[in-house]
Amino acid sequence: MPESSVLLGAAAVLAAVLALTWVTATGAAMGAGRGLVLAATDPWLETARLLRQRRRTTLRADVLLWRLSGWSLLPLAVLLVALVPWGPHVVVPTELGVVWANALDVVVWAAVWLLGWGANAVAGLVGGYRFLALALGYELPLMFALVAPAMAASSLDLAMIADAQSDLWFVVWMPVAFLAYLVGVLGFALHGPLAAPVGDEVAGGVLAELSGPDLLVARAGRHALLGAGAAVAVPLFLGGGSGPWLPDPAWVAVKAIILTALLSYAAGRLPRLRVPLLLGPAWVVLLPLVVLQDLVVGVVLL
Amino acid sequence: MGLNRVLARAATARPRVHLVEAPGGSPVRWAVEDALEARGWRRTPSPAAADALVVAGRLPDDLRDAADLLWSQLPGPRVRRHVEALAEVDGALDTLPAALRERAAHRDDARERGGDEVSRFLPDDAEDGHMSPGGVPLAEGAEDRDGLEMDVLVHPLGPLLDRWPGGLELRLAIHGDVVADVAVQRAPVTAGAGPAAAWDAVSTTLALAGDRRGAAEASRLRRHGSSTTSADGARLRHRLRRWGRVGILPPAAAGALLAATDTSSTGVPPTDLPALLRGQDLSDVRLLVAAHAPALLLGEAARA
Amino acid sequence: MTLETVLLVASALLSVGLYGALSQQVVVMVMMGLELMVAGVLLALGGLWWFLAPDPSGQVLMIVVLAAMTVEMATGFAVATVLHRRAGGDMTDMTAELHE
Amino acid sequence: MTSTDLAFWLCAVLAVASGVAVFVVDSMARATYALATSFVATGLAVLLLQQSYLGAVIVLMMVMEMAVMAVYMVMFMGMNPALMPMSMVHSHRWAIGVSVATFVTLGSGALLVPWPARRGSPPPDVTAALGRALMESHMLVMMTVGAVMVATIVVGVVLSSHRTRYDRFGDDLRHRDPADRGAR
Repeated sequence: MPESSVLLGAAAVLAAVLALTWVTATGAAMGAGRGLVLAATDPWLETARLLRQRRRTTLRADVLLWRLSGWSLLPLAVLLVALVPWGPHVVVPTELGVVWANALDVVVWAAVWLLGWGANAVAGLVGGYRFLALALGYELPLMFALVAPAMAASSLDLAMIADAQSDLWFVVWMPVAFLAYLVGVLGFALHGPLAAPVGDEVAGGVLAELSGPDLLVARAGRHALLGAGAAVAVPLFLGGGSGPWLPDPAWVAVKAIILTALLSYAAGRLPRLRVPLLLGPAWVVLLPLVVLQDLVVGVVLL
Repeated sequence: MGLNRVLARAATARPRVHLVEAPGGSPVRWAVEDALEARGWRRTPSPAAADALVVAGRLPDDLRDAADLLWSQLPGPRVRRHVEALAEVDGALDTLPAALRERAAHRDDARERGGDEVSRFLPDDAEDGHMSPGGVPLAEGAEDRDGLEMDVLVHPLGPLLDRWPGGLELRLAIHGDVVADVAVQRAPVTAGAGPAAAWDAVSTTLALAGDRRGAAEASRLRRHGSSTTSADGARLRHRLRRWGRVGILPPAAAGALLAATDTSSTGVPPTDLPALLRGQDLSDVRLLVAAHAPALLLGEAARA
Repeated sequence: MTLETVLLVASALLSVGLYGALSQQVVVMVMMGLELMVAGVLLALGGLWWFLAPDPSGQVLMIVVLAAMTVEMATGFAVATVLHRRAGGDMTDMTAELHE
Repeated sequence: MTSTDLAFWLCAVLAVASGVAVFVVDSMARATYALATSFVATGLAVLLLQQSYLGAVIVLMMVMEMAVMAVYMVMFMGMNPALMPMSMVHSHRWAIGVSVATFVTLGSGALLVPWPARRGSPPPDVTAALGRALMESHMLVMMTVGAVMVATIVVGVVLSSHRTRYDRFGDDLRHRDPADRGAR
């Protein structure tokens, strides 16, 4: 690939991440009942506000790990979006897109826990523990949900998976896997029902002690992860770039933005689950259903 | 310079407020909440990201230190407002953006603050210097509810805290986030029973549970003094019942809110807070306290 | 990157892990040492596979090593919990009690 | 020196350095995440050896494991790690001696043994070949590993849990709240 197209691709990915971040912030605020104008302008005003605010630190904080983890959420979202094939173009071409997407979402475990730990304060630590408790619940169904489209396309390459859906989008005959995937996205983006690690009832949890630019990037990273998760769902379940009239990359963008908007609106609208409530349903109900879904896919392929 | 001014205006257009209630300050807090809502300003759950600290109600002298500690956690630029009467609410909020833009004042404020503002609030009874690095005493172990020995943290909640009854101070011993023991250090002064206080409790609890729409609805009922027999009231009670059933709210919290908003019942039974909170996790403590806020006064009055 | 350098790095990882496994008092830290040793083994196997006999069977062996790593980890955590519950501590010297 | 060499040496230095850091740093969180860094670097090195699936899986599994490990570290090491320098070693010198000797032995072996030339060539799609091997010729291995994993889950839960669901929810499993309010 010539250098200019690499730069172009990187710029497109960054722009996409910023757009998805804004859509998520707006959608979640509207879901929570804020008016369109306020919700759409809030992200810009908040950015100005937090850039002007001073940074702070807490007593005996582990500043290295704290800052590192807070600033890593946004790059993780960028990497996730970079895996998405925009029609024929992929910024990071890999035959293992599904596995890498999974690996990146697991790195979020480390980042969020460290973010809570680093502040050396109760609210953050509790938030970090809560995230791991939720992660154990959503991660297994998410992993098995990723298996279904990979099996149907008999490839782990996101581009191949997108191509395999030219006749029928996977979401049509893998609704359970799609649902489990979306639950996972809400989980690693700390949004909606799975937002307990950043809940108001623990004073903002892992975000409780952050201020200024540190809070800005952590919060933006959280929104961006939801958008990135939705963007990865496009090649996995929503037919990638296929669609009439528009060119492929435009369809990927449109689908990603629509899914992000819907998902973030739903996330803002739903109340938070109390932490102990997730593991039971996730393992006893969702996981067997997803495995059944995988089985159905396997039988159909035979 | 022009760009800087535009940015400063954008940054202070909708300040984030950390709103806490002084003992007996509920009516003032309600007025502040309504004023914030009308302006489209939002609150912060922790002081760390706030631009302004607003204390609603008259702060008794023994809580000045607590307010100072909270104030020391605002990163700056920061503004502090003590709103003691309903008439002062609009004036206090209207001047916030301009006060936040006073560059010279904030620069001086930042210069005066030392690097470490927290140490003076730490207990100085930690004798053994090397076992309490930085003045923070080390945690001690005790068995948790599973019989596993875990570190116990002593964690105070209150007396000034976001969405928390004014003046209530709890001292919790927690394992991770499970509350092993609770002691009430200071009793709150709340608005007592009555429809307004009941709907306020619903609003606070739903806001803490992440149901913003329900919380806004309850605030509206509180503002208009609506009775529970109205269609809106019935709808909200139905919502509470549902959240209690699926476990979004702890069943005890949903039950308390339903009892408080039920006009046909004779009143809310007083609450024994420590017994209610022991063994719960930290977030449930917040939800339960918020839901039982109208009954807390009765509990204290019954004891006195 | 040659077979020799890969193996050299792998043996460095293994030795550091061995130091940890031998010297640490806390069970969880000992497990960290063991994990590091297994990481060295994995890297060595990867090198041997690529430079000597790149056929799929070698990779199957690596999968087995990876699985052994997780089994070691899970059991280790469980044992650490048992020790902690029994004695309120988790020093390696206490493992002697498990023989009772 | 090609870019692959450069990448390999970066990974190698990072892996070994953070591996050493595990036993040097003061804080448990730092030790745990130093180990995670070491694993990620090892995974990337394996990736450079053209085994992309294994590399990705090493990264995935080990980061997850370390996130859980950190919780155990905090749970079981009875002092606050961010605050106290910790040195919990015994027979320090002896351990260093043994590990240096091991390194010298293995390292000289690696450098001195006349390694044979490569037999065969790698399959065009390594991942697909691995999958086929696991599901066809080496299926027995996979089945055994699966059974061992399940056994591990059961053993882990049985060893570590103290109470069953009957203790928490009553004999008929009908209690809504775990009946264990307060410390026992």
